[in-house]
Amino acid sequence: MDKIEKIDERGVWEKIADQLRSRSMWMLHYCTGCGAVELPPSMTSRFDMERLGMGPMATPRQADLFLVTGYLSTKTLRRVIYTYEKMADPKYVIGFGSCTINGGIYYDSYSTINRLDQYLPVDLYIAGCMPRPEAILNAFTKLMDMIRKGEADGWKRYNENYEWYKQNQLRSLGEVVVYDEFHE
Amino acid sequence: MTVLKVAGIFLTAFFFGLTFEGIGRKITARVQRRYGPRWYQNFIDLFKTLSKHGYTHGWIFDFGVIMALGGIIASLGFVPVGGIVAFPGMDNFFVIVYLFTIGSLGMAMGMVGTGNPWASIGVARALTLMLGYEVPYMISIGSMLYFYRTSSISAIMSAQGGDWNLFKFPIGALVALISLQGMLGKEPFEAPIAPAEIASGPMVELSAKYMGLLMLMNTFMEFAEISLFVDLFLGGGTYFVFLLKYLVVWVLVVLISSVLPRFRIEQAVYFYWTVPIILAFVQVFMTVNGFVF
Amino acid sequence: MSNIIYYVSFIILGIGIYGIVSQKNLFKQLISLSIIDTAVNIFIVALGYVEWGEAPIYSTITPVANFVDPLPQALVLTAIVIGVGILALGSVLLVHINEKYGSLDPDEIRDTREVVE
Amino acid sequence: MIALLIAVPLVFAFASIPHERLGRYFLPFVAMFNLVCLFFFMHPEQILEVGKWPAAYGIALVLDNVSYPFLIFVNFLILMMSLSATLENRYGTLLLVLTAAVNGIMLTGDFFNSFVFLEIISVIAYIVAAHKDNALGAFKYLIFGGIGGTMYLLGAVSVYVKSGTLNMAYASFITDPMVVPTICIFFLITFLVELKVLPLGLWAPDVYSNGSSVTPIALGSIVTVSLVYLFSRIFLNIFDLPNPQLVGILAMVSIIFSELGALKQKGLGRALSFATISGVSTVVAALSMRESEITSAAYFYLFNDVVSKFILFTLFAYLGERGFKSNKTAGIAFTFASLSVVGFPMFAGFWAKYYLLKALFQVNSYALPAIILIAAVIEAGYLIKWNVELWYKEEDREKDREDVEAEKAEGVEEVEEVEDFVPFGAQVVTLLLALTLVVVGFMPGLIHDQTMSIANHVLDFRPYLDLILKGGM
Amino acid sequence: MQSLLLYLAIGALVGYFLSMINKRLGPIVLLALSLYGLFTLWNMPIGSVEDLFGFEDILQFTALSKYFSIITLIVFSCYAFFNIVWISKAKRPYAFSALSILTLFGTLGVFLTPHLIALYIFWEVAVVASLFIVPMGKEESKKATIWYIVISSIGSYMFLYGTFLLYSKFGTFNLFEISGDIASEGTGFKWLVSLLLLGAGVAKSGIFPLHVWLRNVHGNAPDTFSAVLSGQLVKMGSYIIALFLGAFPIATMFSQFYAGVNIFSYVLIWLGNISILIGTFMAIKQNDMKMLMAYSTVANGGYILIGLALLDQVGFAGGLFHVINHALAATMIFLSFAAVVYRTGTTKIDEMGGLIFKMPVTFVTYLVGIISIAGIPPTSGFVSKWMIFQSLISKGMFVTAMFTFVGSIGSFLYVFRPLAGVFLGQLKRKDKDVKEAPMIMLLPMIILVALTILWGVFPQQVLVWVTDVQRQFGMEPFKFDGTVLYSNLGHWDSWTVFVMFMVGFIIAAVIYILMPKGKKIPLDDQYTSGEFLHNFDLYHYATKYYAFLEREYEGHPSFEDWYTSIVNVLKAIGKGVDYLVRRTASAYTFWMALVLALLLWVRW
Repeated sequence: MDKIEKIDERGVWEKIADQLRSRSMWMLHYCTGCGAVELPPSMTSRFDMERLGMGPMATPRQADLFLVTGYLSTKTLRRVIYTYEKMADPKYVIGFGSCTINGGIYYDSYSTINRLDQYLPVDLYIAGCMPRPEAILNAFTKLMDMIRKGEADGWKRYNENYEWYKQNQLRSLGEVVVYDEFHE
Repeated sequence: MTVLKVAGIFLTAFFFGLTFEGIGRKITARVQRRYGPRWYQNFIDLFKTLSKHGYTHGWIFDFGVIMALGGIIASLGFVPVGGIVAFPGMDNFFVIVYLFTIGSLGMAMGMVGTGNPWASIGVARALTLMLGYEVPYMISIGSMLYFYRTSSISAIMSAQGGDWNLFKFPIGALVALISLQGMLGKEPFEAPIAPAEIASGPMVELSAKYMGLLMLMNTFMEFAEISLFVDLFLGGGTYFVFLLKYLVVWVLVVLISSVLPRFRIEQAVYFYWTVPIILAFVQVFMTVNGFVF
Repeated sequence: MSNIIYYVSFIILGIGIYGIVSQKNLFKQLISLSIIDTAVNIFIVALGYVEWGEAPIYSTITPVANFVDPLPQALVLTAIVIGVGILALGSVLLVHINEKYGSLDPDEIRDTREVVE
Repeated sequence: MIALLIAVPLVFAFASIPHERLGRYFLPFVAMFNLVCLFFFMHPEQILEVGKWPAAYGIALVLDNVSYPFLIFVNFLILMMSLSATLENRYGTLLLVLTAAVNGIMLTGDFFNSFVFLEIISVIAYIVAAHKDNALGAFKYLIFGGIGGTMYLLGAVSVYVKSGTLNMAYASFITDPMVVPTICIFFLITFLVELKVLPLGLWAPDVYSNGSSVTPIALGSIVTVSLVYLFSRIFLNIFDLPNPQLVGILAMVSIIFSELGALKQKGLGRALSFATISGVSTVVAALSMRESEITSAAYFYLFNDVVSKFILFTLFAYLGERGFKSNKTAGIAFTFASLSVVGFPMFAGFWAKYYLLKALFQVNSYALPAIILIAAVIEAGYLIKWNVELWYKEEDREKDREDVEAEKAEGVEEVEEVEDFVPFGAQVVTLLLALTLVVVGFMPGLIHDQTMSIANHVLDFRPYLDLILKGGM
Repeated sequence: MQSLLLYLAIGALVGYFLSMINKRLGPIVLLALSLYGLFTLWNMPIGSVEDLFGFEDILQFTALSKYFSIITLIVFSCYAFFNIVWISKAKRPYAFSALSILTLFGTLGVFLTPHLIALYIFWEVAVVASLFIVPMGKEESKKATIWYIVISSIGSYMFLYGTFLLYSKFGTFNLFEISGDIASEGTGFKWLVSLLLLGAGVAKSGIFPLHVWLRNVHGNAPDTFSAVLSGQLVKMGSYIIALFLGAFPIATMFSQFYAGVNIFSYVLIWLGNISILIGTFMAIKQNDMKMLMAYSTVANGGYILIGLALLDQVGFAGGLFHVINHALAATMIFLSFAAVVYRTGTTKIDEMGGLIFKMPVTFVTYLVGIISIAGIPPTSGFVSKWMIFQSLISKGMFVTAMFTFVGSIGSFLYVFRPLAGVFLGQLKRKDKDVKEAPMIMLLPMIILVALTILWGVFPQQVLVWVTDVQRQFGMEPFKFDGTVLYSNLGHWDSWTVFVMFMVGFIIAAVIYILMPKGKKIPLDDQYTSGEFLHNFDLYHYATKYYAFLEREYEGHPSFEDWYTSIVNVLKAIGKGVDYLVRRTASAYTFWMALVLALLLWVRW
C-alpha cells in the first residue's frame, strides 16, 4: 500500500464517533496460532488492556477489532473470512506476528497463507515471532491513534475493492463445495 | 409534574445507571488487581455501539429490540427513585414485576428471531433461571406486602421511616439479595449469557445499535431492580441518600459477582428452589405470626 | 321307613350333580343331567304316594278310598317327555361338537378353539 | 279368545313343518296377527279357563294389566325380529313355537303350565343358541338350563304339595308362609340362570357372541322380557322375593363384573354379550327392591336395554367389526343405540337411568345408584370406543381396498371382497327402533305411563286374585 | 332464550343438510347463529325467566349465564368464521358442522338453566356432540376420545349422583331453591354433595385428579376444534364451579380453615395448586404444540379454580375474569396453531421454524395470545392475574401464592417454546413456499387480538359483568373506577400502564430510528463459530428446548400411566370373569350349588 496523505473526508459526527470507537475497541481474537497465548497477559493485571476500553467479545457481530493471531492455513483462512464478513462496520484487523506478514517459519508449506492482506484489509501488523504484550499494547495505542485520525480505513477498502479481495480468496480457496455429510 | 418526574427517573437511570456500571467494572478490576477502565467507559461503549452500522435479521429482530427497551422504560417509570415517585399509589409491585417481563419477552423474541440457536439456548436458560429466582423473590416480597397491607412500593418505602425493612425482615432481605444476583445475571447466575460457552447467548447476533439498545435496556433493568431493593429494604430516602444506598447495594452485588464462579443452570434452579425458597417461607412464617422486629 | 324314597331320590340327585361337576366328558355330563331329571321325577311321584294307597280310579269297589294323588304322576309324565327331549337335543349338540372339534373332552376342545381364535 | 295368541302360532308352526321355508314367511304375519288381536280385540282383565274348568282347578289363561303391555312388547319384538333377522330353514318354525311359548308363559296362571312353557322356551333357546355352528355354547346353556328347569319343576311341585293347587293366585293365597321362601329359592335359581345374573349367567357370553342375527335377539330380547315378566309375576305379585338383599347384592356384583368382563373383550360380540348381562342384572337388582317407582323404572330400563341391544346385536350380526363406511344408516342406529345404553340424554336410556336413580334415592338406597353409575362409566368407555372405531374405520378399509386392488392388478390372487351388506329389512328395523329410542327420549311419558301402570298392578296382588278367583273361594 | 335454543337445535339439522350443498355453508350457519345469540343475549336483561318446551321456568338468565354465554358465543363466532375456510380440510365436514352447532346448543343450555337435570341434559348433549368431533382429528384422536368420554362420564355421573342426593333431601331440582336450605344439613352430607357436584366441574375443566384427558383430547382433536375445547368446553367446568361456589353458601356451610377461607375451598385451592404445578411442568416438556397448550389449559384451570374458591371480593372476580382471558387466549392460540397446521401439516414444534416471515399475522395472534396467557400487561391476562395475586397475598396464603407464581413464571417458559420453535428460528427448507393463512382465517384472529388488548386496557366492560355476578351471589363486588382497579392491597390503572408502555415504546423507537440503519441480511447469515453450514434446517434449537430443566423431573409420576394401570387391573379382573365364562358346564354347576347354598342358608 502506498502511503499517500489522504484528505480527511469525515463529517463532524463521524469524527466524534471515531473518537468513541478508538476508546472502546471490542476485539475478537481468532486463535489460529501461537499468538493467542500472548493475549491473556495483555488482558490480565500486568498490562490490563481494559483500561484502554478494550475487552474480548464472544461473537464477531459485537466486535470492532479482529485479531488474527498467527499463521493461517487454507482451512483457517476460510473461517477467518466468514468471521470477518460477519462483523459490523467499522471494523479493524490486526495481523499478529510474522506469519500473517510473510508466512513466518511455515512460509513454504503447501497449505499456508503467506500474506494476509491479500485476503483481508489489514490495518496494522505486529511484527515478531511472537510479539510480546508490550508490542501488542503498543500496537493497540497505535491503532487507536489511527482510528482517531481516520487512517484505519481497512473496512472501507474492503468494501471498495471487494471484487479484488474476493478474487484472491477464491484463488486460494477454490469454489466452496457444498457437501453435507449428514443429510445429503 | 408527572411527566417531569418520569423524565427525572429516566435521566437518573441513564446517567447514574451507566456511571455505576462503570464504577462496578472498576471495582471488579481492582479486585482482580487491575487498573480497570475509566468510570465513564460505559458511556463510550454505548455511544460507540450506537454509532456503528449493524445487521438485522428481519422485522421481528428490530421489533424485539424496541419492545425490550420500551418495556423496560415503561416499567422504570413506575419505580420510585428515592423521593421521586411518578405514580404514587399506582406503583404496584406486581405491575412492575410484570412490566419487566415485557422487556424480557421482547428481548427473548428479538434474539431468537435472529435464527441463531445459541440465542435460543441462552433465552431458554434465562427463562429457566427466571423460574428459579422469581419465586423466592416474590414470596419474600409478598410477606412484606402482607405485613404492610399494601402492594404499593412507595407506600412501603415511606412506611419504614428510619426503621429499615432490612432489619425488620432480615431473612426476606437475604432472599431478595440472592434473587437480585440472579435477576442481574451476575455470577454465580450468569449461565444464560455465558460468553465462552454459548457465545454470549441471546446477544450472539447483536451488532451495533441493537447491541447498544440492549445495553441501555440492561442498564435500565439493573437500575430498576436495584432501586426496588433499595426502596423496599433500605427505605428509599431523598434523592442523594437513595443514590448512596444504591451504590452500596450495587458494590455489594459486584463484589459478590467478582469472586464467584458460575453455576450450571440446573444447579442454579436447584439452589433457588431449596435454600432461598425455604428461607422465604421462614420469613413468611415469621411475618404471618407477627415476628417482625 | 316310608320316607326312604325321598332319601333315595336325593341320593340320586346328588349322584347326578356329582356327575356333572366331576366328569369331564360332555356326554357323561349330559347323562348326569338326565340322572338329575330322573331323581326329581322320582321325588315328585313319591310326593303323591299315599301309604297303602290305591289307584285313583273311582269305582264301585272304592267309593271312599285312600287314593294316591294322581296329579304328580300326570306332571311327571310331562316332565319325562321334556327330559327326553332335552336328552335328545343334547345328544344332537354333542354330535355337532364332536364333528366340529373331534372330541368331547372340554380340555381338548378348548385347545382347538384357542388355536382357532 | 286369548288362547289364540298361543294357538295361532302353534298352528302355523305345524303348518310350516312340511314346507321348511314357509315358517319364516308365516312369522311376521303371526306376530302381526297377535299384535292386531292384542290391540283391537283383547283388553286387559280377562280370563280364559281352559276346558271350562273353573280357576284353581283347571288351567287359567289370564290377561291382566301386567301381562298385556308385556305381550304387546314381546310380540312387537318378534315382529321386528322376523323382519330383521336372517332366518334359515326351520328357524321360522322354531320361532313360531317360541312365539307360542312366550305368549303362553305370559298368559298362564298355572305353575305347572308355566313350567311346560318355560321348558319349551328353553328347548328352542338351546336350538337357537346352536345357530352359526355354536354347539358348544348351546351345550353349556343346555346343562345350565336343564338344572335350572329341574329347579323350577321342584318349586312348582312343592307349591302343589304344600297348597294342593297349581293355580298361581290361589296357591299364594293358601300356601303356608313358612315354606314359601324355600319354594321361592327353587324358582329364583331358575330365574337367575335364565336372566343371566352372574355367576349363574356364565353361559351367556358364549351363546350370544356367535354372530347370529337370531340368537342374541331371540334370547336376549324376547326370552328375557318374558322371563322378567314371570319373575315379577312370581316374586312381586304372588310370593315375596326370598333374601331380597342377597339377590340385590348378587345382581350388583353381576353388574360390575360383567362390565369388567366387557371392558376386557377384544371382540365386539362378546363385549355386547357382557353388556346384556349387565343390563338385565340391573333390572333384577332394581326389581328386588319391590317398590312401585323402582319397579316402574326397572321396566323402563328393560325396555331401553332390550331395544338398544336388539339394534346393537342385529348390526353386529350383519356388519361384524367392519365399520360403517358404506352403511351410514346402520351406523347412526348403532350409535343411537349405544348412546341410549350408556344413558345419554335425549335417548330413552337417559330417562331409564333418571327414573331409576330418582326412585332409588327416594327410598334412600345409595349403593345401587353408585354401582349403576360406575357401570355406566365403564360402559361409556368401551361402547364409545367401539363406536369411534367403527365410524372412523374408513382409512384402514380404504387401505385394505387399495391393497386388494394392487394385488388384483398384480394378479396375485383373488382376494375375497369383505361383505358388509345389511338387508333392507334390518336397516329399516334398526332405524325404526333407534328412532323409537329418540322419540321416547323426547317423550318419556309414552313408556313411563305404561311402566307405572304395570308396576302399580304388579305390586298389588288383590286384583289378580279377584280376577282369577272372581272373588270366590 | 327458548327461541335461541330452538334455532340452534334446528340449526344443527339445517347445517348438516346445507353442508351437503356446499361445505362452507355449515360454518356460516354456525356463525350466523352465534352472532344472533350474541346479539340476543347481550341485550337480554338479567333475571329473565322462560319456559323451555313446556317445562315451566326452566330457563333463567342470571348474571353468570350472561357472562359465560357471551364468552361462549365470542369463541364460537370466531371458530365458525375461521372454519369457513378450514372446513375444506375437515375429514367429515357435514357431521363436523352439525355437531359443532349441537355443541353450542348444549353449552348454551348449560349456562341458561339452574335446573339441575336440565343442566345435566344440556351438559351431556354438549359432551356427546363434541365427543364425535374429537375423533376426526389425528390418528391418536380415537384413543383420546375414550379418555374424553370416560373422564367426562366420571364427572357428569358424580354430578348426577349429587343431584339426586339433593333431590332426595329437598325434593326439587332447582339449584337456587336448594341453596338456601343446604347450610343446615349434616357435615358429611354437605361434603359429599359439594364434592360430587363439583366433580363435573373438576373433570371438565381439567383439574388435578382428572386432568389427564386434556393432553390427549386437545392435542389430537381437529385443529380448530381444539380452540373450542380449550377456549369454551373447558369453561363449562369453570361455570359449574363458579355456579356452585357462588350459589351455595359455602362460607357458612363449612368451617373456617385459614385466613377466612373455609376448609372446602381450601381443598379446592389445593387441587388448583397441584393442577398448576402439573400443568406447568408438563407443558414445559411437550414437543407437540397443541399438547403443550393442553397442559397450559390445565394450569389455567387451576388459576380459575383458585380464584373462584377464594370466594372473596377480589379473588372471585379474578377467577371469573381469568375465565374470559383464558377463553380468548386459548382460542387465539389454537386458531393460530390451526392456521399453521393448515399450511405446514404438522404440530411437532421441532419440525417447523421461522414461520414468522411467512405468516406474520398468525404470529402476532400467537404472540398476543401468549402474552395474555403469561399475564403480561397490557393484555387482559394481567388483570385477572393481578387480582388473584392480590387476594392471595392479602389473605396471607403464601404456599398457594408460590404455586401461582410458579405457574405464572412457568408459563413464560412453555409459551416461549412454540414461539421459538415454530415461529422464530430458522425457516425450514420444506416450508420455503408456505404462505400466510387466508384472509378469512386471519379476521377472527385479528378480532380476538383486538378484544384481548381492548379488555386489557379498558377492562370496565368485563368488570361490569363480573361484578354483576358477584352482586347476584351476594358478595361484595369488586371495586373499580374507570380503568383504575382497587383491591385491599392498593390499586393500579391499566390506562396509565398502557400510556407508559407507549411512552417507553416511542422513546425506544425514536432512539432506534435516529441511529444508523442496520443492513438486512438473510436468516442463514449467522454466526456459526466460523463454520460453513450447508443445512440450516439443523441450525435451529427446538428439540428438547428445556432439556436442562426437564432433566430435573424426569422420573415424575404420570397420572396417565396410573390410570392406564388401573384400567389394566380392571381388565385383569374382567379377564378372570372371561376365564370363568370359557369353562365348561361342570364348573358352572359348582357355582350354581354355591349360590343355592347361599340362598338357603343366608338369612338376614
